[in-house]
Amino acid sequence: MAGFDKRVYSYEDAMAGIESGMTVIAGGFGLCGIPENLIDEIKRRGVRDLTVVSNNCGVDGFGLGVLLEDRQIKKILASYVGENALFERQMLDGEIEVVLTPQGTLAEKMRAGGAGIPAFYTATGYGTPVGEGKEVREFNGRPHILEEAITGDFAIVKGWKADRYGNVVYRHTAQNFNPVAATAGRITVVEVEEIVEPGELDPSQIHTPGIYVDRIIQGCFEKRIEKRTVRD
Amino acid sequence: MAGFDKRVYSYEDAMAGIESGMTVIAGGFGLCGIPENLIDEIKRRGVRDLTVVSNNCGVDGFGLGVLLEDRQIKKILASYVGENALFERQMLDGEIEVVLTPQGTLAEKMRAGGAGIPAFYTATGYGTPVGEGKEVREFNGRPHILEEAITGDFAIVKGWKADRYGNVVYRHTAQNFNPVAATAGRITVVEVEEIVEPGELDPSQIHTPGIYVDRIIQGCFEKRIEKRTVRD
Amino acid sequence: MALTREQMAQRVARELQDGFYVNLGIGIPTLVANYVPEGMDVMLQSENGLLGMGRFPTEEEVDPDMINAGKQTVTARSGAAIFSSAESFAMIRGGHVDLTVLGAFEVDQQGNIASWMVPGKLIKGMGGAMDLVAGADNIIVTMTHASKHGESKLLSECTLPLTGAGCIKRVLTDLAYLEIEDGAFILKERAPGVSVEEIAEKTAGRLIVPDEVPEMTFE
Amino acid sequence: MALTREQMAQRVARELQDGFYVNLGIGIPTLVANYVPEGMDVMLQSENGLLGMGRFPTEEEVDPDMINAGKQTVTARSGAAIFSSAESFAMIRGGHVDLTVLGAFEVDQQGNIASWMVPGKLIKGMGGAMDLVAGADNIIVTMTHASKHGESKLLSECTLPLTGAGCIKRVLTDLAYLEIEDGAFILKERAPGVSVEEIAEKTAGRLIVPDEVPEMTFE
Repeated sequence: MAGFDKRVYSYEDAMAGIESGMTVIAGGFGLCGIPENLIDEIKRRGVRDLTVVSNNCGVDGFGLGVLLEDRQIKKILASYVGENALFERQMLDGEIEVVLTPQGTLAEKMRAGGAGIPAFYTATGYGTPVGEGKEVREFNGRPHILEEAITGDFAIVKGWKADRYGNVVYRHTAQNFNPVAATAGRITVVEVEEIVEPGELDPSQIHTPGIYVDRIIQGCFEKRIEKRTVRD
Repeated sequence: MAGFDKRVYSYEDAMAGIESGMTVIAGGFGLCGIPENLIDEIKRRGVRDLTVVSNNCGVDGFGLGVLLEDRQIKKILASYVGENALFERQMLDGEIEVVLTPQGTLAEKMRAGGAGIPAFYTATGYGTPVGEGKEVREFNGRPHILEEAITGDFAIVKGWKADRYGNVVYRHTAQNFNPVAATAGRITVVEVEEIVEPGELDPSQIHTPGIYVDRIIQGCFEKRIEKRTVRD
Repeated sequence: MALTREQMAQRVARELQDGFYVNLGIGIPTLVANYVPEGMDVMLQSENGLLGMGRFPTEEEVDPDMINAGKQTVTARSGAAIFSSAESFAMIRGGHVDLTVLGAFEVDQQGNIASWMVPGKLIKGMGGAMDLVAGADNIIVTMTHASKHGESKLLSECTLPLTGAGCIKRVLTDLAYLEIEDGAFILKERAPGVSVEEIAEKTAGRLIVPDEVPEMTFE
Repeated sequence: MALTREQMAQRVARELQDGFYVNLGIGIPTLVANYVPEGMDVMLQSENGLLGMGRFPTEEEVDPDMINAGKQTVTARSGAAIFSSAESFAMIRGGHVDLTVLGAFEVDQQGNIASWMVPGKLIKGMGGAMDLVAGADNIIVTMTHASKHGESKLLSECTLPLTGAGCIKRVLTDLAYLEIEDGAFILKERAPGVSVEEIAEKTAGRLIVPDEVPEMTFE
């Protein structure tokens, strides 16, 4: 069964093949469900001129924010950035190109990329700067804009549990962009908290079927909280 | 919590509001995971001129096949029909209009209908009779055709377990078209084998979130097998 | 007197109906959850993938894997569902959310809304706002009627880049509740003690004032 | 001699690689599963929503909720995943399946395939075939080289309505294994005891015959 054993045992192996200039799709929302260690490995490797596709860009010193320190990101597609002083400076200085993309459109572009749908129409963004230069067409009496799919050279994903076949489940809202990101990578790498034996995951309850996954690695996670909010 | 208690206690209530001329989207693949009793209720009501959207059309005397007996279906969108003598006769006699639709395109049209995507491009069907009359556009050097979303006045769905909020899980491959059908009905009715208490279903493991569901009914199912195949 | 933030939330809460799925934006919209009428149940959708958002957690319950769209730690209520961002926005874009409440910088008489970008200022992004306004039939915008400098936010035409075009039908400000119809704001209710004249003066867009403009009441 | 159905399946199975996700159509393609080489593992995808299709069930295991795309009762192997039709075709359309094997009525030298419709005959539908041929990079068509009446099925141009355009690169018939390149069939292998002349005679499309055309061997 070597053919379906997707486990790797070092982060170096997990990100083998990543090169400067590549497009990396990352799961996560804010700091929740982000592939912390895969990001750190990208930093360690020092690859540059990356195009990053991710809902957010981490914070100073954590998450995708660490890739800003050595200016590894050339361009980012995101819906919300700038929780992050370094990011703001690089954006204002024109060192990083930012393509702001509505959150739902971003998710759908990843889903479309994975699903072999090259483009779709959506009402989201019509009449706004997002719609500028895009084809407009009316459906059901309402204008829509054409949005194209996204795929990446790599997708980096944070799961909860996986089996060696690459079947993955996510925990709570750490799911977010991870399942769609996982479908859209030419090489999809998933880091998880626990690798379980095949058969332990209920086949009907798998969020990401193994067919989308190329490499699985078990890691340890800090899981930093961005806005700790409690009730009395 | 009356507002989210979607249970109904008779099939008459479950299909209340269905009228002749409406579009009905049905889950199921072959005879697997079909909303048997909801179909029977449509038969009982005698509504006519229905447009049915379903991967298949049942068999003689079971599943959607029963709606053929009194000529209740005017038009059907399906990927594979005619396991069914009555269907063949009505098709050949021109009594029923059949729009053959590739299986994946059919699923994606339902998903798009539920997801507010009015249309999408796909390579499926390009250069075939399915592509005739449809817009062709090249993406990534390959021609694609434009396909439009489907929504229905009703979606009829067969689940395994649900809570009263309408959160549904499916069992094994009885899932098939059901989750996408569930998203695409103006009124979505789900019949299940068991209604459980809220909280019994793991929130991260719900196939159809309750927001898509209007009515839930617990029923008994024959679950007829179309091709019983066993090994020795 | 102008409504307080709490009163604004209270007024919006009157638009809730039992069984509504509701998406509440950051700020005043979030407060609406505190004023759900007794005996009524609504389900909160958070666009990062949570239907059935519960209260904030206790210290013991805090879980970094359970946050809302504002990135705050939250809990899930019984009967909640959690799903991917693609599924979450399928719900939103597909019009399955019954009511969306969000803030704005400007709204105009065509129902356009500007809420995400002030040119020259740092742009952080639209997040899910463009999807929400494009997907919902039923949106209530909450904002102050005028800026701190007294400039109206209810305009004949938005001056800032739009979040969505022609999608807003209802606006609650600190001075009034208005509906947008046929290219005009229709003054439906006024804040207690606020005169129609004051509202008219602070509304730059076309304003239609019916014969009766009831005053809001709060307990 | 022409290959038997079993030999055709055996020959196709040589195209399998360890770790391949494979979709097998009805008929001869289904038989391929019986010839997976020792020590190699492949995962069968069934387009009704099952990745990791197992053996047929015993009488006791038969479950009406567990079928394959041919509507046969099946089992799921350990490590299987089950999902919706939309997800299943996302996999297929998105090119995630490594190998697709399916039957056909005709294939032509442009890589067009006709497999679902004979005008004048009853049309039952294309099922998932159009999605499969449009989605896979790697398709092997299995069919007899000629019809019962001796008419070639490898044509310069398909006569029947297409299932997909320009998507077939490999064909295994009962007489030969061929690849399609630049508008021609390239004869790669011939069935044991079948001459190049016979294949040429039964191939209506443009055929390129290399100097060496090895004979297939079977144990």
